[in-house]
Amino acid sequence: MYTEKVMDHFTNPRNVGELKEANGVGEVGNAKCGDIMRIYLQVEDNIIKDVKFKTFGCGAAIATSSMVTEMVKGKSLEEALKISNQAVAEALDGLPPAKMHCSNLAADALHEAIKDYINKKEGK
Amino acid sequence: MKRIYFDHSATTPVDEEVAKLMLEYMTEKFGNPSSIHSFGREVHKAVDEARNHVAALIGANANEIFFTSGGTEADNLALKGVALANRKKGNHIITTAIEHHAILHTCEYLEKQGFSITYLPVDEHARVKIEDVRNAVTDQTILISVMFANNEVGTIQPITEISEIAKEKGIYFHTDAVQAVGNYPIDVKELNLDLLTLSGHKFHGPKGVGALYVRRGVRIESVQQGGGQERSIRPGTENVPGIIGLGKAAEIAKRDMEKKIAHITALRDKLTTGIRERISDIKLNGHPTIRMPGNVNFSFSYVEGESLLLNLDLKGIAASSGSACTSGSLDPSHVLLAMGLTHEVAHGSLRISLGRGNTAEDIDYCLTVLPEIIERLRSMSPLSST
Amino acid sequence: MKRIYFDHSATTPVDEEVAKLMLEYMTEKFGNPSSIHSFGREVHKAVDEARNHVAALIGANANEIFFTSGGTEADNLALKGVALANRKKGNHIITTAIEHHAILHTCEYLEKQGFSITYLPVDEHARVKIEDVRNAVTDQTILISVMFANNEVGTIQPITEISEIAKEKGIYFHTDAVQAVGNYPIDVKELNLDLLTLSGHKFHGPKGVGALYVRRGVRIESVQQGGGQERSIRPGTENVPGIIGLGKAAEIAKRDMEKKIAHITALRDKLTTGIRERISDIKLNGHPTIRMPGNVNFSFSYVEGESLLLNLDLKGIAASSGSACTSGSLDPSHVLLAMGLTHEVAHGSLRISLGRGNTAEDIDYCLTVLPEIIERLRSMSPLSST
Ligand SMILES: Cc1ncc(COP(=O)(O)O)c(C=O)c1O
Ligand SMILES: Cc1ncc(COP(=O)(O)O)c(C=O)c1O
Ligand code: FES
Ligand code: FES
Repeated sequence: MYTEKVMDHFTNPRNVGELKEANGVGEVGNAKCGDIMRIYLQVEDNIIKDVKFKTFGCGAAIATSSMVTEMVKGKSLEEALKISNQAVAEALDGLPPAKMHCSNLAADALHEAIKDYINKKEGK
Repeated sequence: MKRIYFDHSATTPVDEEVAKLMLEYMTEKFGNPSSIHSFGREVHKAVDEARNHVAALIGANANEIFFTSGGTEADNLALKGVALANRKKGNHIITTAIEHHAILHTCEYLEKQGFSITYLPVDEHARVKIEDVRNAVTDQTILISVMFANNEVGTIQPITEISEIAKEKGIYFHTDAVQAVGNYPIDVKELNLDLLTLSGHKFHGPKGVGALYVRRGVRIESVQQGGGQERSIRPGTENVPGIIGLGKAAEIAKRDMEKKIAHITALRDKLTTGIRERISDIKLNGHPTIRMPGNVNFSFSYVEGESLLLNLDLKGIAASSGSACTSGSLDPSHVLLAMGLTHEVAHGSLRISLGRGNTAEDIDYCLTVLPEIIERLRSMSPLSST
Repeated sequence: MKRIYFDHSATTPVDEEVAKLMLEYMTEKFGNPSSIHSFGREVHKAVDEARNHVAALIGANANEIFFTSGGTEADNLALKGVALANRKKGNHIITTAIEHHAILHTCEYLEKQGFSITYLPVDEHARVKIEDVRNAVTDQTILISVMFANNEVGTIQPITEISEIAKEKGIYFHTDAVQAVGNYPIDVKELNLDLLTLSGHKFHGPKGVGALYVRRGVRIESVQQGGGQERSIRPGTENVPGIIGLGKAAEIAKRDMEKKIAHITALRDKLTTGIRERISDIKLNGHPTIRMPGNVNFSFSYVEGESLLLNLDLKGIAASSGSACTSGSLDPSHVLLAMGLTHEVAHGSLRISLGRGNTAEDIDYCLTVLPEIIERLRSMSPLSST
């Protein structure tokens, strides 16, 4: 059902938890359909210095969350914004078709977190 | 790694003795029961004996048993067969919101054919209310179909009381007893049932074979057309090894019923108590006492069912969940929702269904592994405060 | 007493290798393919592999194969499923007078639902005439269903030509190939077929499992309602051991096809010649050359089929007949009557259907026993002058 990479990220999820010093937080999904992903960013000089996530959801939801945190760490915001849900799924060697729309939201959560960071910064 | 099977409501392993007998009816006694030569006659006789065993398990007469390709087909035959044969009497059918899809989707089909269906609600424990049944009856009602025991939460319905209403009003009563037959004592004559569905693979018989009990005198039409098999009610070359296997499984189930229920109930209570002691923020789904011996169903707050199942699977434990993500649909189990659970709680449900092969060690192992997994998943969950 | 099985068109013994594999999927690998845990996943994979084997046997893609409970169900699904899904396009279906009851009785059902059916006649050899097919087509025609090979007389139909007409007119074409698949080379792409029925127990697979091939793009509705199995076209827990067995039988059939046909054809010709040499006043039923390798069908004047079968059975030989008395109906075989045989001649028919396990010795034995029996029965018959 799931690829080896998905199972690897599912069993040993990277960067789980919260970031006390987060200056950008994004959340997508709702419990009605099953997935909630929250991404915490710590951005310094336009670079994502640290990232953590918390996810309520299926194997795919957890694996995509974990994968996206690995993909963005150390990247500039511009680079991070280019990461799509599709790219996350590809980095995991694919997801079952049924999961593509419903659980593959990690990049959306990341983008929400970046938006939150920018809004806060501009608000200041 | 040791593998523990805790998903007996989904399917069960075929009994060794059953499988051995089936093998014999595949390679040696392979005749077609419709043939008049000796190869056919010996098989015909064996099919009759299997019919006797299935009838005996539920207190029916052999000529009231019609073999089908499983529970789904038997449910289809019961509903469509009765609906079409009794259309002149009325077009109303009463069922419940928590039936298996074999019933619910057949009802939807019948709605398109002009039948009107009442889907009774259930209470928080998944029980139908007798008053609701009584109030739903109209002068158009020709059939009531209420499952014996629910496949997800194990709740057993007030079958005797519903049957009384049906008899009083002169309405046929069908029960989908797929989860119960072979795992719980049932006597169709005592319960005064008109039709009952059973399926082999839920009680150590083979997959792909089931039966519909049809009380003598019930008006029913065939749904499938073909040769004259099963007295033309269910045509098609008989699944002989399947039928022989079903018969043997029925014989064994009847013989071991009491012992099996005692064994499984003890394990269930040990597991239920153990989970309650070790894990907080949980909810037992289904009726606290009026439930199937082997069914344990809990919701764990802040946890999603599929990831719970996958984690258990990695530890060698096979269970199931009412989570949407395991069902391939967007919504979680219609049963849990009908019981009034919120989506979140329904998503976090775990069904452990025990079988005769499970042991106290299996339970102990589960009680070690499960709390750790729940804790880890909760620590990852944005819903949990920990 | 030695028993010789000459009734392979009725059913065949399950291959030992097939049966052994099925056993494994009953007792060890017993999971439900819908389950997401390891017990379910290993079975899901095996079902997929079986689907590949069945597809390969007939040149289809795996996603064009839908498993059913047998040939009868697949025939029902093909006809009703296409009829209901294409009702808006038209209400006319063309079939033949010599189809199996799984087709004929389904057509009668559809007639009650408002469809109009043309039953094409056949010639003295049980072949449909191409012009008849062409002339039967109307602008209401949505489906042509013509069997590949007849189960009683073995005649093979002009499938390629009928398929061409269907394509030309934009009509779906289904063939009931229950007798042929696994026993005769068939390629659905070469023949340009839209739907094809096959059944496991006719080629050393298990009873109670079959498949419908549905070309990608064909509009079809499910006939049975339930869960999402077989992409909702055929819901119900999969008959896993049956499907695994069907897959293995398909693999073996493909591998051994040429060898098997050569062996069986040689035996058939020996038997046919032998009977002609030894017994007079006989008639070969079916086409002299365009017929199934294993089918031998003779009518013996002045002799009734059932007594012939019983006499053969007493000598250890299992065969079948188109006699009314063996069918449980008052009329003899509708196939023989459609071919223009008189009732008397039809009553005296004997079908010997050979299989891969038969030997030249079996034929020799039959050629010793059969003439004696015919002679004895004729000496008892008031119809005979001897
Ligand atoms: C309550 C209930 N009804 C019907 C069915 C369908 O039976 P089968 O799996 O034999 O098609 C099942 C099991 O899947 C069930 O649990
Ligand atoms: C030509 C033909 N069609 C359909 C069937 C029915 O298939 P099954 O026996 O698998 O129901 C048979 C065999 O009985 C047959 O010979
Ligand atoms: S949580 Fe439902 S599909 Fe992922
Ligand atoms: S000859 Fe006796 S039943 Fe036909």
